[in-house]
Amino acid sequence: MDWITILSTTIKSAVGVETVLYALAAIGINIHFGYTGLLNFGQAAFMAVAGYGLAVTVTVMGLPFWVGIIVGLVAAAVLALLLGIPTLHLRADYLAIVTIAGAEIIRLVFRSVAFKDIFGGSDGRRGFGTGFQELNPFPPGDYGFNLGPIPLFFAHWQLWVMLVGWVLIAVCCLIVYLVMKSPWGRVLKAIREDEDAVRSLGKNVFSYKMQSLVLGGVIGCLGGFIYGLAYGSVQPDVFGTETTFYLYTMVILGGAARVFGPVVGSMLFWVLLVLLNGTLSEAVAAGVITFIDANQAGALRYVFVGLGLILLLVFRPQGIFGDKREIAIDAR
Amino acid sequence: MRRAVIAFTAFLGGLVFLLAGPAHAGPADCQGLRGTLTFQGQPVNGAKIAVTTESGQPVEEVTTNAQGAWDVQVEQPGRFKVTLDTATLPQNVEIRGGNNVRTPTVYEGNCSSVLYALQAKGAAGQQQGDSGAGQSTFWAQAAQLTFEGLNLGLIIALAALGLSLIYGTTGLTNFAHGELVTLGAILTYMFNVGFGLHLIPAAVAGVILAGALGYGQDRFFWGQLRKRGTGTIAMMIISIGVAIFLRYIFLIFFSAQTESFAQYTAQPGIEIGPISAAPKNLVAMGIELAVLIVVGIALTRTRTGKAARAVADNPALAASSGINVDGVIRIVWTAGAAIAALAGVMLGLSQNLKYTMGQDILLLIFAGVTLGGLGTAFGALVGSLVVGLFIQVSTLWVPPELKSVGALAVLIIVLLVRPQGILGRRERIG
Amino acid sequence: MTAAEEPVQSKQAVTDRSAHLEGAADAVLRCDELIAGYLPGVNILNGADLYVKQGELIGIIGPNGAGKSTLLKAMFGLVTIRSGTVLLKGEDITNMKAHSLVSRGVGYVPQTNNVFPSLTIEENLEMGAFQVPGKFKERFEFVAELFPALKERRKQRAGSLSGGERQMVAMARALMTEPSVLLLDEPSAGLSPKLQDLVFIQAQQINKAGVTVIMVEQNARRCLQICHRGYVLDQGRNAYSGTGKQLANDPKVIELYLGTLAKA
Amino acid sequence: MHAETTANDRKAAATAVFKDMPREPGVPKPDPILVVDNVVRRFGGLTAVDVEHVEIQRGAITALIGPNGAGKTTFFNQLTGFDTADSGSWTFNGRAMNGVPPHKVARNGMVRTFQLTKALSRLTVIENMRLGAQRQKGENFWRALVPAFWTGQEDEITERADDLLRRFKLDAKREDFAGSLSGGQRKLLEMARALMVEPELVMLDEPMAGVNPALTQSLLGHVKDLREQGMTVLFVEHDMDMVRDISDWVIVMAQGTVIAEGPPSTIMSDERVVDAYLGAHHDAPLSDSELQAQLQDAEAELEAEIEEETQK
Amino acid sequence: GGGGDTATQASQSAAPESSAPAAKGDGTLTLGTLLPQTGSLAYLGPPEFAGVDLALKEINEAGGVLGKPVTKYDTDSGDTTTNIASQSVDKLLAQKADAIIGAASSSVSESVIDKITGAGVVHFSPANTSDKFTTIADKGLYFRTAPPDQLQGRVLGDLVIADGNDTVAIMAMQDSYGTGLGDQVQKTVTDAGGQVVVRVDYDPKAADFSADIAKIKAANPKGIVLIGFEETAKVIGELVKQGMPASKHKWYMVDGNMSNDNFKGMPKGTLDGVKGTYPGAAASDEFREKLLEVNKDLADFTYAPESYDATNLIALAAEAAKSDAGVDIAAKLAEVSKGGEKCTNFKECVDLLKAGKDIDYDGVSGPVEFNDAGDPAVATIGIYQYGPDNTYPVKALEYRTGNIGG
Ligand SMILES: Nc1ncnc2c1ncn2[C@@H]1O[C@H](COP(=O)(O)OP(=O)(O)OP(=O)(O)O)[C@@H](O)[C@H]1O
Ligand SMILES: Nc1ncnc2c1ncn2[C@@H]1O[C@H](COP(=O)(O)OP(=O)(O)OP(=O)(O)O)[C@@H](O)[C@H]1O
Ligand SMILES: CC(C)C[C@H](N)C(=O)O
Ligand SMILES: [Mg+2]
Ligand SMILES: [Mg+2]
Repeated sequence: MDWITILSTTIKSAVGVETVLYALAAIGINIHFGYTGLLNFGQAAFMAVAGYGLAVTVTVMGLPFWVGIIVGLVAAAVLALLLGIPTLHLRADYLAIVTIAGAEIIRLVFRSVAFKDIFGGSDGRRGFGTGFQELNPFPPGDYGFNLGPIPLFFAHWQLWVMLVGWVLIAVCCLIVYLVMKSPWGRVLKAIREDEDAVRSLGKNVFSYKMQSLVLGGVIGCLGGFIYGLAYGSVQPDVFGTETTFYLYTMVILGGAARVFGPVVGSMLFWVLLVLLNGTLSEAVAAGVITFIDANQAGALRYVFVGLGLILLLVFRPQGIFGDKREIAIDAR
Repeated sequence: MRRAVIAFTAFLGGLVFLLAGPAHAGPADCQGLRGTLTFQGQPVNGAKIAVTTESGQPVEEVTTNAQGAWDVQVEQPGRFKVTLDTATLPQNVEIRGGNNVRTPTVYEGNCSSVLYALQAKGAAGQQQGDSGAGQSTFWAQAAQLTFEGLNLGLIIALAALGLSLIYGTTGLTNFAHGELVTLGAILTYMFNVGFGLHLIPAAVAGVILAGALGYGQDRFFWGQLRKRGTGTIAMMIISIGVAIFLRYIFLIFFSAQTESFAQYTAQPGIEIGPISAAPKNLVAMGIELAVLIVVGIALTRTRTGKAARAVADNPALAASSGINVDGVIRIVWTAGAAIAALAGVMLGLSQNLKYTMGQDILLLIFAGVTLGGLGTAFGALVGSLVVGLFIQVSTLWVPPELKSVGALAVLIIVLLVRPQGILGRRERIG
Repeated sequence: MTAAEEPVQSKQAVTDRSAHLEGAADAVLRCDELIAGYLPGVNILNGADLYVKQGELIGIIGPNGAGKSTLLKAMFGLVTIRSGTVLLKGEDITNMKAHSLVSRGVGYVPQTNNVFPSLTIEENLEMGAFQVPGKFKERFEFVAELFPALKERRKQRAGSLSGGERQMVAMARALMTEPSVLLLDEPSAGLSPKLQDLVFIQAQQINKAGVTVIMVEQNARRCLQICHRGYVLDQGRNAYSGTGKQLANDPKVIELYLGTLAKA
Repeated sequence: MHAETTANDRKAAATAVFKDMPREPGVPKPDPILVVDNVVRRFGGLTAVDVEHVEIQRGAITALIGPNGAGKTTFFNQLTGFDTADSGSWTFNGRAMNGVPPHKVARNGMVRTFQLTKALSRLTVIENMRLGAQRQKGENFWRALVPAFWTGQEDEITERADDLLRRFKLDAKREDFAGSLSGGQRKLLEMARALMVEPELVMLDEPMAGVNPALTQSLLGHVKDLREQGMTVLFVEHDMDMVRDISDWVIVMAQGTVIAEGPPSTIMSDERVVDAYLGAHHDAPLSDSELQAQLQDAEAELEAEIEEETQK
Repeated sequence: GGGGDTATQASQSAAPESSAPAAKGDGTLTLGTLLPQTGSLAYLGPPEFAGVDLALKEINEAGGVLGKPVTKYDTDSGDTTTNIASQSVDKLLAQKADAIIGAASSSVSESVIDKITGAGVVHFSPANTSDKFTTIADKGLYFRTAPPDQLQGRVLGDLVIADGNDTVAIMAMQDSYGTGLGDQVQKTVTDAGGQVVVRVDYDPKAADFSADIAKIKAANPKGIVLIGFEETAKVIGELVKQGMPASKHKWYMVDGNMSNDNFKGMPKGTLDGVKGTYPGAAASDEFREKLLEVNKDLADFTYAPESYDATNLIALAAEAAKSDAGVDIAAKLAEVSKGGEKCTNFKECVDLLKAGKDIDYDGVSGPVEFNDAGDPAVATIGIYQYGPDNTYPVKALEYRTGNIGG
């Protein structure tokens, strides 16, 4: 078993681009779900419109990279408005379903044959990252260090994406921190508990929910950018409901309604996933595990993801940072 | 007289063609254009065909032989223009579509075929009357799609009923419900293909086993969670974990391939008026409807049914009324899982099996339940039928790959107007 | 509660448990030193004692948040008891499930959330008679006579009822079975004065018919007027106990728990 | 606090206004803060509210009483925009309010509480209170980002909130989640939170149901104080002692309509009101002897029944 | 909901913009396979793996490449609905593969080509037929032994016309392969006088195809061209159900769905008379037997010759370049495929090379002569026909050889 590689990929995954992009999207979910109680199951759509906004602007319309970013941001904000207007009047469980539906509509349109010329069908779009990499201050090469025998290196372009990503995470966390301890955040949290009560106190519930949806959506869309830039491509199926489910896993893992919850959740999620993947597939390859083959090993780690999520919620429902008291209050 | 001659030569020609058949096999030493003119199954002899190059340079002019065949060899590959002289066709015959010019390409070392479809002159109606025909095919297609919609809608309704039962009683939005559907299909597949049971007993066994597993799930898992006082949102997220867990377990054991049951695959359809349906679909729809109605009535009329709704409203109060809350929930889980499994079997019967089959329709199930109004059994039926119909019938206007978009959009629109769903009731305020 | 309002040492104050132990000897239902709570580490009941004898009507009063409802819930198996015992006719029913208590003849009307909102009034009452479905018709007639409003509206969903109407449904639901011990948590709250009268009279009548009743009330004065014995609960402990009259006239009790408004 | 004289002034003023007012439904008031016309709300075949005309006097404490299901809560729902009336119009401070969404109603100075309480469970009691305050600078997203904008105001709000909590005996629960309060405590929080809004008109839906009588008494003092501060109070209550004690004027609803109006002293003896609502114990709390009589009646009935049973 | 592995992006992903690093051979030729073990092409995995394995066996028996045995890592390519392929490539790159053989599906190849070529590794597909690859930016590192679909489309279109289908339906899966091939068939049919009355580009992930088939039914075509992968079984079920069996309408199938395994469960005669095409010259029985020695369970042989040839070509190019670096191999690939002394297996060819001769490898799948785009210039398409038992014989009805260019 190649422990060096396993450890190296595992450690790298703690700060890698997946962690970054999922953390950003999860911060958005945390604003929606953790603080406002909006069961937004369409977060993947925010990532998708951002990624596609960038991709289509650059590849189809031939405009520069930064225009693509603006288009993506605007698209996310518009999506929030479009999704919000019909859904924000709904009860939490209805909202969940409608947001999934909305997100799926978007994914289906992106992957449809009818709009293949724009969105590229199920293959998606690629080749729009040049503008971003041109801004890369790191000269080509690998950067990193050896931790004992374990090499921890990132290519220059990866490092650039990660740098930008972590700065974005820091900024987003700061915003969430500031805003959630303010009266604005208090209104959101109150809405989570009982909308009518908040209305009776003279707050415009719809407007606050919308603000929350836009804020979380725009932050989530940053995750979509990072995806597009890190992979140099966008495919519709990456932005399916399963992605949103993983985001929820991360938020809960870290602890809902905690500033750093989603970030830590995302780090943990990927570390565990990569570690499991490395260990399992190595074990199969090395013949340590014989009852499954290499493909099944890939599936097995998702079995563990599911199991992990279950056990976590059963034994530490408040997540890593959460407050046990809060969970014990029966929300009904 | 002439007819008879033609018929005879055609027969002979056919014979020759058949015998000569093998000559075609293998890389034919052929570089040019060829074709055969037939009218109502009979070869058309003596029709004139002119071949020119793309720019109009004449290449060759030929007439069809007794077999209706013609053949032009060319020296240089490229694009050609082929013109059929309509005047040389028999009097009552014309080219379908009217255009007598073809522009095929000849590739090096290969012959390209050229086709002229011929029809009786009077039959122009077929062409002209296109709009009329279009109308009737439109309605035929609409009818077929309506049937497909009902077929799908009933399957969704069945799955939705299971979901709605469990949601209605425990307040759990079960994202693992799709996997319960898959489970039923896979268990049945196991009995059917693995153990070689005929599909019908296999389905019975599968559904029963799935029901038992549903019971177990509640007894050893969800019930324990309830006991710990786990909240509904937490449970919902847990169900996501369960869904992922089960789905990948299926992947490991069932593999990612699409499979079908040993019986009733590719069952030929029978024509019923404008629609054609496989008998298996009709039987399945009958079973689905029966189950839906029976369970729906049981829920509103029987004591256990009412108790289930009471538990849904307020478990503590239900217990205070002397209802064995855990018992009721366990019954609901058993029934819900069994019904979901049955839906899985039906789905597998009509669409084949895959480890994601349940997950793939989960959203539609949710849409059905939501559209009808969360927690009402008949709402789930109505909502699902609407979803099913919309999905299929909308393809009259939208590309099929976007068919779910229509249904989901309807969901959103209905909820805009009726936030509580079609059959749902508004909550009282204050 | 500030320190000044700590349970006062007076002749009724239950500092030692001798009175309780003595009285509880032949009780139908007795609780001994109950400790219970919702959140881990926070006890709401801090050793509450209570007993009821056969055919008694007991009132429990006390400030908001004293733990009165918690006490009832604990007896009825809806809140986990952390220590202490509950005995019903000598049988230990500590932490027994609610539905099995119902089959042992205990009835309970919760303070809040006491109807099934999505069921109709009739179905609510049917649920009340869940364990004796055969008796539904007969009991329904009886209850409908008490609250005629319910009979008219039998097909209306309880969720759309007014606060008071719900309270009627809740009360009626408990009367559907003929329990031998009835726990009532603020049955008169939210009812019109006319119906409040009805509730108190009913409670007494039921009691006269041999049912043991434990009643939590904020309508404290009326409660003490009709009950045989009363408990004052404060901070999860018994602060006072005595006959209804005794308590109603105890100046300390009046000052701290009853107020003088009604007399004014 | 206010000087004794002012206090008496307001009370006196209110009494004076109502002294010679006709005791009929819909009677006009000299200075109405709220005027309601023809409000109708039907649920299916049931007409829950059908109020022709009602005026609420500014600066007074008005009680709204009526049997269960009379439509009081529904009426509140219509006025505060939580439910849409089938027809009707009403003005608050001369401004038409029909069709105005609830949060705007509240901002205009008309705040209600809920009969079935709505505690914000996973917010602490103090946060519940703070939420009530109006025109908070920090409730704007951009300003929220810069604490300097709002911390000063927050301190003021907290001070006010603490003050109210002390009065409502909730100060010990300040840092607890509202979801962990008992039924009565929730009622108290509900009312205290509404007062944080500092409304012109506060509409309390059975504020004292389930509240300990001793505490009720002290809270009534507070409500009277509110009147002295110029606030108008409209409240629904079934506790006649309370109605008698603090209300200046009583409106009686039954089956959706206003059947009577008048000062508390006289309204309690109004025949219709006694019939529809009060029943036997109309003008005074039940005395022991009355109770005894009732009991005997009941007993007799019971015995008769038992006899019947045995004879069968 | 999303594909199985949407969140599975494992760590290293290639920057499409980075230029190919300089060659650094390590002396051992390392091959990676990226072929379908799972997904909608999984049934074509075994013949492809067998082709590679067979070639590898012969190569190593003949002494390996550059004096060392060739090493090989097998990975799964999944299908486009998962991104298993991208992980597999990461893994192969980490294992220092010099050339990657795969993927089968054009769409999958497209999704990883940047990653592979960006790492300076040869990307060699035995089965990609989408014409996109002719023009794709590949830094000169992409090759294939399968002919672009211009040829198959032409042959299939001509077949449809020759069978007298004046009205034709095309039901094509929506990806670069399906739409490309569909377009080519459509063009051929239309030019030759047929009418494509309905064209349905479907989502291969769709749960059911009833609406798509209803569209086809409404147009009532004589011939129905089915272009897709494994989901064709579902499509056929639906065709039969909606009353358009092969006995009434002529069905045509293609390399992506011609299978002896996938339709076995269907009632006898369901596919009777159905014709289909796939690339590859008539392979000798001997070759087939050798394949069966490698894997005795083979039911289909599609793309086994192409895989075999691909492996041999890579090995020969490495020998010719005297380097196992991807870039060096790529530089020699065209050279060993044409213009020189003809040879037909590794041993023969490598001996010629060692003797300093210029070679022209002629493979089992055809003469394999690479043009500038890295495509074979000439190829053969076989036309097969199903019998009543829903399988087709190994011998084609007819083989047509043609130049890709025309
Ligand atoms: N959403 C609704 N659907 C149907 N009926 C309703 C609805 N809301 C209220 N009602 C009915 O309207 C009537 C008035 O109810 P409302 O809550 O206003 O009474 P109330 O005067 O507040 O009574 P209480 O003193 O018991 O609180 C009741 O009979 C109630 O059943
Ligand atoms: N679900 C709960 N979770 C946590 N704490 C609770 C819960 N319910 C009640 N409490 C706490 O327990 C204490 C006692 O509550 P309980 O409901 O028993 O009071 P009560 O005496 O019935 O008061 P009231 O007269 O207001 O109904 C309260 O201080 C409350 O904070
Ligand atoms: C294996 C083959 C069916 C693959 C197909 N020719 C493609 O390019 O996608
Ligand atoms: Mg209580
Ligand atoms: Mg009310």
